Amino acid sequence: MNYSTKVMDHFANPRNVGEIENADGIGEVGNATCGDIMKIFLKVQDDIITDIKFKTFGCGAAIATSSMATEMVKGKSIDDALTLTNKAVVEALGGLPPAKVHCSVLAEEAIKTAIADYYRRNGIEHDLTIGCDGCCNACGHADKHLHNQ
Amino acid sequence: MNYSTKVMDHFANPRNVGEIENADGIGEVGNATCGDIMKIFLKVQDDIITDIKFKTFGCGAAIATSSMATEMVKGKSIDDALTLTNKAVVEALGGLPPAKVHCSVLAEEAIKTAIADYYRRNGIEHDLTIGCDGCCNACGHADKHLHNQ
Amino acid sequence: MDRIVYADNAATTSVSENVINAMMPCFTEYWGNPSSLYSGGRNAANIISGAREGIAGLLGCRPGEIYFTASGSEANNWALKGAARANQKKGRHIISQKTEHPAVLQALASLQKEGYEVTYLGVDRDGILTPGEVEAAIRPDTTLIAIMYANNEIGTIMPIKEIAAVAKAHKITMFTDAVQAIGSIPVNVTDLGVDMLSLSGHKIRAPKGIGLLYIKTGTRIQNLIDGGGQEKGKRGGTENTAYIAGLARAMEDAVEGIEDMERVKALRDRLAAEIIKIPHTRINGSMKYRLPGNLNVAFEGIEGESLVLLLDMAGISASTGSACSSASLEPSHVLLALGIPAEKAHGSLRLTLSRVNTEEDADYILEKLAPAVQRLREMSPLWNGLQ
Amino acid sequence: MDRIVYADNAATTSVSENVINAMMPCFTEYWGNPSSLYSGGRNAANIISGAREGIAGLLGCRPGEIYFTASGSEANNWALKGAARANQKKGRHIISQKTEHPAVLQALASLQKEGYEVTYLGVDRDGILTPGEVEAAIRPDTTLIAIMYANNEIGTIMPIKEIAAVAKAHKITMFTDAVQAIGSIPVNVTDLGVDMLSLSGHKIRAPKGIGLLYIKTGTRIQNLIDGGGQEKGKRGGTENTAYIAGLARAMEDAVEGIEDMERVKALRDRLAAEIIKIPHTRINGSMKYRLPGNLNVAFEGIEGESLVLLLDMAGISASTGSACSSASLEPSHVLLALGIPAEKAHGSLRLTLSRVNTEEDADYILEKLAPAVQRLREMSPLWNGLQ
Ligand SMILES: Cc1ncc(COP(=O)(O)O)c(C=O)c1O
Ligand SMILES: Cc1ncc(COP(=O)(O)O)c(C=O)c1O
Repeated sequence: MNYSTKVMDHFANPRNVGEIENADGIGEVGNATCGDIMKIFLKVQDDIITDIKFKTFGCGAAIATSSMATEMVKGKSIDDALTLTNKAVVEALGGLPPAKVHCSVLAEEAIKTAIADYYRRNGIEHDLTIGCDGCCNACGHADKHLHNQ
Repeated sequence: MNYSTKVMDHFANPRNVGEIENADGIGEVGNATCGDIMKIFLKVQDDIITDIKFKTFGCGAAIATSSMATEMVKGKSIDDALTLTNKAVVEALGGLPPAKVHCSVLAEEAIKTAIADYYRRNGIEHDLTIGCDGCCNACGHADKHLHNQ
Repeated sequence: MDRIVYADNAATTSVSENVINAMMPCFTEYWGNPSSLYSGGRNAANIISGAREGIAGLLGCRPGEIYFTASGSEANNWALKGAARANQKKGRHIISQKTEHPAVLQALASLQKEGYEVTYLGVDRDGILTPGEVEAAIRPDTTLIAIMYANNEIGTIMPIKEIAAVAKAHKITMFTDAVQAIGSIPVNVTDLGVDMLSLSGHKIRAPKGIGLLYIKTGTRIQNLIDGGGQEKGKRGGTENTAYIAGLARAMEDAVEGIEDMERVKALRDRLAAEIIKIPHTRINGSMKYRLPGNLNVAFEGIEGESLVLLLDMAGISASTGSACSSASLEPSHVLLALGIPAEKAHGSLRLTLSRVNTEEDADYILEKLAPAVQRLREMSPLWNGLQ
Repeated sequence: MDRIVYADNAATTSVSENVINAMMPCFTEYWGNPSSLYSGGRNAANIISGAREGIAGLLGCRPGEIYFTASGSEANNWALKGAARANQKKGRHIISQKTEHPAVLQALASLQKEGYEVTYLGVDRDGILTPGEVEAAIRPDTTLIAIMYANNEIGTIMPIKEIAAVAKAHKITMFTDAVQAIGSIPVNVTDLGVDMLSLSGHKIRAPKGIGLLYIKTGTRIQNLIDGGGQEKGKRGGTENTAYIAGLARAMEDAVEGIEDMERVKALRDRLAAEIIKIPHTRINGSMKYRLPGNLNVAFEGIEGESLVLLLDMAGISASTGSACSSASLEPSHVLLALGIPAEKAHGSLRLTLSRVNTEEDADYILEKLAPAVQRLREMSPLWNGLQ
């Protein structure tokens, strides 16, 4: 199994690691039994993600996708962030081994789940299907994710 | 498959190759289909094998056993020659690969058949079961030969 | 990287100079087909028969009972499928256990699809199985017992001699996968009393792609690979003269080097004693019945693959679970069989030392390991909850 | 001995320097387990994937359709047993032919014992089979057709492309053993239209102990060797990095060297023209549909093994029938299938030339062969009758 140089860079020097105190939105997906948990913390101002941090338990790809995904939405509007696909994360990382593509799915779902939490806290209507337990098909998005690959 | 130095010597420089004109006894065993034929020519004087020659169609072991067996009975009495076993030929050759032991059987049988022919020509009673078509069990001696191995 | 430390000897080993020297003439000079009649063929055949005799001497059996294969996996598949199918009229029940190598478990799964029944015995928290448990699983239609000698992930050693005695008493064919045992603990087939035993070269400094199956005379077994009469008609394929010569040399060196395993064990014990001081860390599997070079530890709150990658960046080669299944997403089946929960199994690291490793290697591992664990824990959403 | 002439390239070939150079770094440096996560493992994995891509390019398929095995025999057994068993619900009839290699014939014999039915088609006096004969043998329960591309004893080339078209029209899996074809004639799996194709390294200057099976995507096949996920879970066993690298290099050189086979063919034709002048001598098998390096001649009145031994004493390596069966007492099954009587089959000699052979080699063979034949004929009780 081979990770790209980009993946190894984001694994070795992960961006945005940590927690945000008084975060405006928090999303956690995956589960320890399956070996991956991602937790995303958002700071939002005027619909812009001004800060984002993550904590991840998982393999190299899980850490690298967390790092890359947070980089990709940092400073973006919420609407822009919601257009982030796992495919875009995979591409930005220069590819992922087939067995590891699910990590990119987790990253996408983690950000959406954090945004949903932000919506919920602010009483904003939304139709996001949130949460992903790391097991494919559990969230009902599998088709879409597979399509994106 | 490995032939001993002795086998290779008797193959490379076979003793007693040829035919004897006006032989006193001739024995031929084996068959071309099975890949080995041995033909033995005897000259007998006062019950002593004064000369012996062979012609053999067959593998290296067939030629070497013919050579060794003829050497072993040359100058011997007929009675002595009849005690020659395939085992003794194998031993004299420093062993034979298992798949080639049947060649030593052919050599023993070829000499016996030639002696039987000598007996027949001279009207001497004998109880030799002669002939061997090279196929084990055909001559009924298989048990004895196997026992000798 | 200050240092390169290879601590994954259960996955594979470097090829030794002795082995390379034993193989080279087979490439450059003795490359004839061992079945050929002429001298070039006979020379190759002689190398193989010499190797077979040497190995038989080391394992305590006759040369004719050694069959060369192209891997431990092939030997395992042959032993299991060959013996099961050869005995199918007698019965179709097999006894094995949960922590076997995938080459055994997957071969058994194939046999199950063919209609064989397999009882997979569990192991205790230490990874050990008792002969009594094997005996209790025996049925009138049991024809084969397959229990590994030493485990590849946690290094635990099974009481094979006693299990083989049970098998013998019930006239059941006994097979053991000794791929991890050879070179670390004595392997004598007569002493063990097994009917079949598999080995692989690349765990003892021969190359990957050579193994063997010991088959006791009289054991009923079908061929896995039919062919042109090689290995007494029991395993087709032109013989790999070079690797056979290499395996013989590797086995000689491995058996001779067993005494040095005391030193390796001391090194491993020192590592264990220090690593266990890292909080929320546990050793997986028995420390008593264990190969001298094996250490398997679970660090709570982190995932093994990222730890392996961090260690690799520091020059240390180690593994999470077994190499074969490292690419999979499943937690180790061995650790789960010990009753370790999946989330802890995910955080396991296997360090396997060999005679090549030194005190300085151990120092270096100790220097790099704790900070790596710490770094990953600081990234982990689980760590706060554990402290 | 005035000269050493190796003229048994169908039995095996010398390992080339290019191949040794490709393998050496895998022993000394890239010996990591290709499944390991750390860099040492990844380097080995990269060597293997590079080799797979190179080979796929040469054979005209996708890299994912190449599966490395430890021999041509393993590839043959896998293809036959794997495809037969995977399709057994559809039917249990297989079509093959009488001059296949023992690894095919014996594997088929094993399948027959399991309850499969095999039709062994005959060949004509030249050793050839027509697509029409194959089509005529097809039954509703036929699931597999196995016809070799080129014969190992007489070098005859079968019309595989046409036979594969027949198989395709009937939706039957088509397998061809191309072990002897590669490097002598073009082998392109897409062009041939086969579903499976086997190769072996040691016929093209890689070592003995490496082969491959091409499996077209979508082909139903069971595993022969189950294991830890290597080769996409289809063939267990830690990968033989060195030999895989060697095979890739050997294939590259072999395919590149095919143009030089014209020269080899001219050499062979010169030998044939001269040898045929020896009285009571015949060429076995078609001279038209034949590998460029193969010559197989029957000398009446003598037995092949003794001729091979005499030639060996003169420094010439040749074979009687195929090497694998040389130790057996049976006349060649291939020659018998051509309708050659057993006693003539016994007197057959196979000379197989490669690009390594020179005009001087041919001269030397011609110098030594006739006297050797003459010498054995003078010893033969059959010779008088023939003259
Ligand atoms: C036509 C053919 N098929 C299969 C094989 C078997 O290949 P291997 O020796 O690699 O098992 C050979 C040669 O031995 C062969 O000539
Ligand atoms: C216990 C055990 N059995 C079998 C094998 C398989 O051996 P190989 O890699 O030679 O197929 C291994 C190692 O991979 C092993 O550790």
